[in-house]
Amino acid sequence: MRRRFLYPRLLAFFCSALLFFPLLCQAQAIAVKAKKIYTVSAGIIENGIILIEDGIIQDVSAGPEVPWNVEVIDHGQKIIVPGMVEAHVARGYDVANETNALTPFVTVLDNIDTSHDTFALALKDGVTVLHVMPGNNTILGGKGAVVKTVGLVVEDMLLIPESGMKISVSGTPSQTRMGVSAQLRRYFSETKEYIAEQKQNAREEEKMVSTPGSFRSPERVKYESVADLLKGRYKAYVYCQGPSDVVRAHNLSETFGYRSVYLLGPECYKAADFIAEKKLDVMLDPEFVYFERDPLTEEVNKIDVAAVFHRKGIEFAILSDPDRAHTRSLSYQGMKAMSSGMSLDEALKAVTIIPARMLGADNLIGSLEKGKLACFSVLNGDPFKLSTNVEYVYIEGKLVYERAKDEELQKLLEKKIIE
Amino acid sequence: MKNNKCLRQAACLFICAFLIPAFPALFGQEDGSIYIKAKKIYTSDGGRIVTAGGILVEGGKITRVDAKARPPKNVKELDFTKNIIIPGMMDAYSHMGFRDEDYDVRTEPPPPYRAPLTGIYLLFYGQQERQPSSLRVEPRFKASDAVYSRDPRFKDFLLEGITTAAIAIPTTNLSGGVAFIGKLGSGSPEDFVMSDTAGAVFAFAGDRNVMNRYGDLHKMFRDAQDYRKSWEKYKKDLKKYQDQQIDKTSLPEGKNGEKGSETKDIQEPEEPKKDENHEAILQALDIKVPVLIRASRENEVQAALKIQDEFKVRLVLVGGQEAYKVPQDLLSRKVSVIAGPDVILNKKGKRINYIRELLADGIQVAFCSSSSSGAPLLSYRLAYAVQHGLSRIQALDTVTAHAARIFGLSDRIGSIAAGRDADFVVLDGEPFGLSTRVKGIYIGGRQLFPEEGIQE
Amino acid sequence: MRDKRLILIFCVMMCLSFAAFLPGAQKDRPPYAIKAGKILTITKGIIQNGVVLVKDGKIEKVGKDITIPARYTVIDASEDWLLPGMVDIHSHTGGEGYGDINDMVFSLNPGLRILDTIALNTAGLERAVAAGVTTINHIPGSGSNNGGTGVIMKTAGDDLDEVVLRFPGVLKIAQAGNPERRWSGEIGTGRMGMTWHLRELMHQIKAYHAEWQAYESGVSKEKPEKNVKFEYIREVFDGILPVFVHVAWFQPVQTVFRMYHDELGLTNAVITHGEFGGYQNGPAISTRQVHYDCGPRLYDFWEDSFRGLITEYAKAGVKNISINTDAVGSGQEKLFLQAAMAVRLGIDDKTALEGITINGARAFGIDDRVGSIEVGKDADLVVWTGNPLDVRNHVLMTMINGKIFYEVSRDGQRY
Amino acid sequence: MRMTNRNRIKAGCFFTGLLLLLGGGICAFGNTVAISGAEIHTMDGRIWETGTILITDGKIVAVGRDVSVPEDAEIIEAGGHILYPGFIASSGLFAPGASENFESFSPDASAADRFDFYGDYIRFVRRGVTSAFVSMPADRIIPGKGVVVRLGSRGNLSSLLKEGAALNINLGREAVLPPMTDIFPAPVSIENPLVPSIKQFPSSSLGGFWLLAELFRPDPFTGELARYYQNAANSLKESLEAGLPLIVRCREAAEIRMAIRLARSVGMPLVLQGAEDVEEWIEILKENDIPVIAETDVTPNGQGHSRDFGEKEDRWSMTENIPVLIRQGIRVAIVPMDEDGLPDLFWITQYFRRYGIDAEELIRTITLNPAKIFGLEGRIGSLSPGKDADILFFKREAGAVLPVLKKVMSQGLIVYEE
Repeated sequence: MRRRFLYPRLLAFFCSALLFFPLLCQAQAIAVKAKKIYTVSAGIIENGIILIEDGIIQDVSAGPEVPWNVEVIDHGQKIIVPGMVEAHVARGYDVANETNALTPFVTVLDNIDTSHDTFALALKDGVTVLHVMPGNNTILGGKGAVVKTVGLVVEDMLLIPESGMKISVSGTPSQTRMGVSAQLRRYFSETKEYIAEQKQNAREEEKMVSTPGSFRSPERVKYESVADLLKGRYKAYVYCQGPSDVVRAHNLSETFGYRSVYLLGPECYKAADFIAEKKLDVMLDPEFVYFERDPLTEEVNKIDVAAVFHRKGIEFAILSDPDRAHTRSLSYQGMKAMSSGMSLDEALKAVTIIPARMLGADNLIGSLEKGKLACFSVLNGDPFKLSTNVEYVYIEGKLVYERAKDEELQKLLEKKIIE
Repeated sequence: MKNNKCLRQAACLFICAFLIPAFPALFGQEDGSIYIKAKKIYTSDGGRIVTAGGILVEGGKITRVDAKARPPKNVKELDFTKNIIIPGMMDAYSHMGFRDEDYDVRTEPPPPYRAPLTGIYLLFYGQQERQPSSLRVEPRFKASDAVYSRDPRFKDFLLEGITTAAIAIPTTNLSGGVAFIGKLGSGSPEDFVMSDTAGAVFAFAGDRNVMNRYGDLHKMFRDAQDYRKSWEKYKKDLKKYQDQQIDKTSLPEGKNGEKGSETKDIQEPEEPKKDENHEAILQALDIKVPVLIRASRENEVQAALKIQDEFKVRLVLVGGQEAYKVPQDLLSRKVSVIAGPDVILNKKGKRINYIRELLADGIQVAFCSSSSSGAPLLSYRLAYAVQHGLSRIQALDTVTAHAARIFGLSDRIGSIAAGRDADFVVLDGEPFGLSTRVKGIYIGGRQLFPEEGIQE
Repeated sequence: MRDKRLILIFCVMMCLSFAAFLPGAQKDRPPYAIKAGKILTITKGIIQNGVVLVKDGKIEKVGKDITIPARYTVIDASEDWLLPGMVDIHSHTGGEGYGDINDMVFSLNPGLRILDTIALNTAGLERAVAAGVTTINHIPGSGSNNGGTGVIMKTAGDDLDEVVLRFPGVLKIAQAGNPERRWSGEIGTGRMGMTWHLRELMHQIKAYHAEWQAYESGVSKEKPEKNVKFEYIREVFDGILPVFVHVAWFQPVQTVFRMYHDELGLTNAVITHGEFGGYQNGPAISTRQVHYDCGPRLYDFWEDSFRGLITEYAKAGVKNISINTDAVGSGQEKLFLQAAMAVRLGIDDKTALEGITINGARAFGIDDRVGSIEVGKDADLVVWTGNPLDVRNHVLMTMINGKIFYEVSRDGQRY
Repeated sequence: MRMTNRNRIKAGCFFTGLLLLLGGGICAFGNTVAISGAEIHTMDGRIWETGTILITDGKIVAVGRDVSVPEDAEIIEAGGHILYPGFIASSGLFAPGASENFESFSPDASAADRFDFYGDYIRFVRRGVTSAFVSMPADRIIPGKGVVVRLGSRGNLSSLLKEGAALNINLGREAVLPPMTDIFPAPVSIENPLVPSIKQFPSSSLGGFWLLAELFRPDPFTGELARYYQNAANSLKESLEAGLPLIVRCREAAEIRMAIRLARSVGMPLVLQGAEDVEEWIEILKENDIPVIAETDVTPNGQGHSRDFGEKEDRWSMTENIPVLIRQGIRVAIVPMDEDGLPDLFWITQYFRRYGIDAEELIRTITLNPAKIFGLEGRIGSLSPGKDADILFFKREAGAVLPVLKKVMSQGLIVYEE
């Protein structure tokens, strides 16, 4: 079981150890040059240059004058696209969920295994930012984190420490939907009481002499993270298996006043109208194809979910397939999206700026423009083509992946030759 | 509960009433001849319908069915000119008189226990799930030995106009023992059992794995055949041996005594063990009784047909929901079907009246409740079939003529014709009408229910 | 309820008082003068043909040409080597064995004290003495996230308060691996829950400690309520009491120093085991004040290569690595074999010898008492026939607190 | 504080209903339809041999022999047809795997949270069942509130007719012996900072009834369980204030007594479900006008072999009670014991004609009676002005025993046609 991850772990470690540290003490300003630059925000720039200082993009344009002391990296005929962003990943750790159904207080920071192959694979694919979240099997799963795909210690990877609360409104193995909803309602209203109490206590403490280090009563501690959710510190990421769950979840968030992003199961295409009407933030299930059996004439209809949403004009983020992450990477999903009718531009948006917006990080990542982090990948062809490879990946202006030096890849290729 | 109790009391009283020998005398049973005039008579005798006709009953048998009522002299007349008469109905596969649980061997494993709680779980549930009732029904078992002939529920069935039933042991086993024909309403157990070997019952349905059930059944039959062979051999040897004994005694003693010593004497063959199971199955193999195999899905039906091909038994399918898919195979083998309790199959959105399908293909179809208490629904369910395209006469045949023919009793019951038992039911409306009620029931010419018998 | 509490508090006071008595030297012990062919002081280099004077259970003098005063019993080991008693900072040998070290009903047991289960003169300890191990850190098992508190003790002594070197010795934590075995519907089956659980505990202890500090320093007037469970482990946050964490795998090891060092600001966390790829954290550990204690598993079959753990950690720049046996009941005597094994896996003799003597002592801040041959330290001295890392050699004499507890000539060879 | 929360929750729930109604959007707005020449059985007593029904915006405007039809109206010629109101299934789960609830006492759980409004219920609709009471499972003492929905089919969304139509209570054996817990209840402490997520007290009718009584007291009990059961008690209070009917599923006389006592003590309208032993209580039912949701096991279409095993001894008792109850003038809503029988609702009711009960009266048990039980007589259950136009078009056919369903109209739209 664990052996599978050993090699990538080692690799991730070496990648980071060899590349990351030396680069720390290197000239901070660089300029990257390429034939084509897809700046999702401002169209395509031919023969453009990206000026980077301390990992922040200073300028992206056709011909800016480069200061004499800035080292220019020329990628010649290659093509630059912004680093892809995956808005929900339930991988990169050992155990996805606690056995207890209500654990909102736990955080995935305690779980992220920086040497997990998830990150190495994502990097190879040109994904620079992942949103790591607890799994779908608990009602209140815990807090997630937005991380870059390179780093030794979690803090090195960290972009947003407490990025959201994982909620699952669909029935878990031991719970039916009504139980789930009822428990959520209870938990939320209890939390509201808790918030009220806190306010009360605060007022009282002002009056009396404050004692350093207030002792936290164990049965109340658990409410704090949900309290943060209700105060709007972060969004809820709600897993909805069926269409009715979407309505239910939306209704719940309306009732208790928190913002949410919806992680849709394939059947949710039925609720497309509702989603369009309410303008919900949604992420599609990695499986774009849904087979439906007619209750009457047991015929099986095949539905292209992505196409349905696209036709309704709904913006959505694309996710990679958790089970087959090796084969169904994010770029592959992009190809699938294009095959179900999206244009290259839209597909690119669906893996860069749209998820960035959902994560509330569109001021940092998601496109190549002034002031954002210099996270991008250099391709040898247009994105979302089977023939295209990721040659280099830059994160915050530092070269963190190089295809030529990818040992694992080399091995695989050698094997191919032998066969 | 209470409801049921009073029901039972009523029933017991009622059955006891028959046992009073004086009771029949009230109806002039001495010469035992009545003449019944009726508005309409469904003699399910080739679908013949007699309107404004009459039936002559002598000594519990029907002697005459005439199109125009001409009652003979000095015979008690019964006037049902407002009513309709049908033959007594037959439930072709029923468990009435049994309590199912006792004979049902549960094969499914106990539900999964949660590790930490096994103890508590057992405390509450564990016991009954843990040991299923251990009784395995064997081919030699006879339903007639186990049936509770005074089950109060018989009254319900009789009320529905059901006068006869093929009764089998309710079980999910492969072998269901030997079914028997019960005649309801006849008080004493002796004449309750009409024939105690109606057919050997087996079940393919109710088990996912048809293959191993087929295999087991096949083996049973094979063993039975071997058993028969061994007995034949034994008989032959015994014959030889006895002859030799006779020779020995007949030979003259003395002069040429060495002659006797030439013929080496045969040992007495030792007799093979009697095995009732094999005996029971041999009954079926010798086509003395039909083989009833419960088969619903198509593959089960096919398996049953294979058995029939190999052992040339008289096969009757019970259930047979999907038999309509292979009508020719049934026809060519003269296999008949006891359908039910399903009436309509939902397949791919269409509603298939498979009884009609089968009848249309010329296959003999009887209808059954296949439960210990579902019999009262018989006519109701047939009404549902009529709603979906079965004709009334066809529907009636399934519970009268066809049923009787399948069990080879057509000379006694199943239709209103000369020579048959005088079992018939008087209705106040068309049969299988939902508001139709039973006005009277006659068994062997004896009136069981006058009208007020129903209201109670 | 109330009186039970009082009793507990009383116990607490008692054991605190042990700590108070301990430095009290053993006045009645006869003074010794040990002539040794070779003295490995570990910290102060090697002395050929030197002499060590022992008085009142302490080391009085160490040197080359020392005039031995009168009425000093002379022990002549001029053919042999003299080493300090060995220190094992991860051991369960102090008690009767398995039965006593785990309570697995709850996942957090800050109240449990291994002190109550110490048993002296057991076969295990006798063998330990016979193999030159004089100081061990006897701790609860890792069946639950927090097994209780350990005790640092000598392997032999006349009575308990002489044996106990420090109580509470360490706060025992177990993260990943063993505690995940507990079936439970409560949190803690995953690593998120486990860590949250422990973090909560630590925060509560911290808060409790802060309250009392405030009270004692007179910042706040009203007296906080005593909590027996927290009372004698609050000094974790004074930096006295080490947090001793059983942990393995890459991610949990990382979690440990992130939580205790980075978040809670503790400089006295000890990572023990740290196997199965934990060494990948080497670079990060080397930049933090976290002690690494290696063993009983000294190697990893990592991917396709076989590598020594100490070598890997050392390569990444981790200093002051100690070696343990993690012995339960018996097996304590094998400490020097562990060291030999470490050498075989690619470290030099000096590092190995430090690993089983002074490094552990430093990690616990008891290097003023044990771990090397220096003036003023406890007289825990062991006479070897030769280099202990050579398995052909054995112990001739073991002295603890200036008293001889094992002598081949007297007791015959025990190990 | 809590008050406002509760209101918010309520608001939320109502919002769902509203929203799903809109989302459904199945009623034909703006147009007028006239069904003429049909034999109309308005279940409130009138029968028109040849009448006309006028429908606007999916609601019935006028019914009668001489109804003036506006010329712009679209006319449906229904000569020879018999019109009934849409049938109402007065109990059913309508969801696979929804057979267990999460706690013994969860009155704040709602069937609306389980029902799939996007599902296709053509199986029921095409047999005349246009609306249904989605009930709560029978394996807990207070499983929660049921809702009444109009079943959608073929792209029409199902829509909520009434949120929180009734509060289900089960007094049967399976309810007081609920499925096993995941976790042992343990008190809150440092070692165990979380309240265990599932509590399974009680495990006997003794404890069950006691706790039931406690919870229904105006001020719920205090004690160490108080905090845990607070939620239960609160939303129970709500139900009391709203005066929801209590649908109590019970079998034996003792349980029925318990049910009646309970309803008396809190003054909530009572509805009995199951209730095999009801005949002892008929008098009380009559004088208190307590309706009964009668579960019968009569099915026109048998359930195959395996189903017939392990029957109860008094299999027939309830089936035989139904005619008795109807004759006694008690409001009865007939529903099959087995949910698979729901599509055959019409046939199941007609079975009881053999007891000499009027067909009209029987159809009332699946139209007007349930509507009254769930307080929806203003919207569904009969063909009278102001009600939703859920209309079934039957036709008599030669040879057929009963009229055949040809068309189904839901809120003025034909949703199924043969």
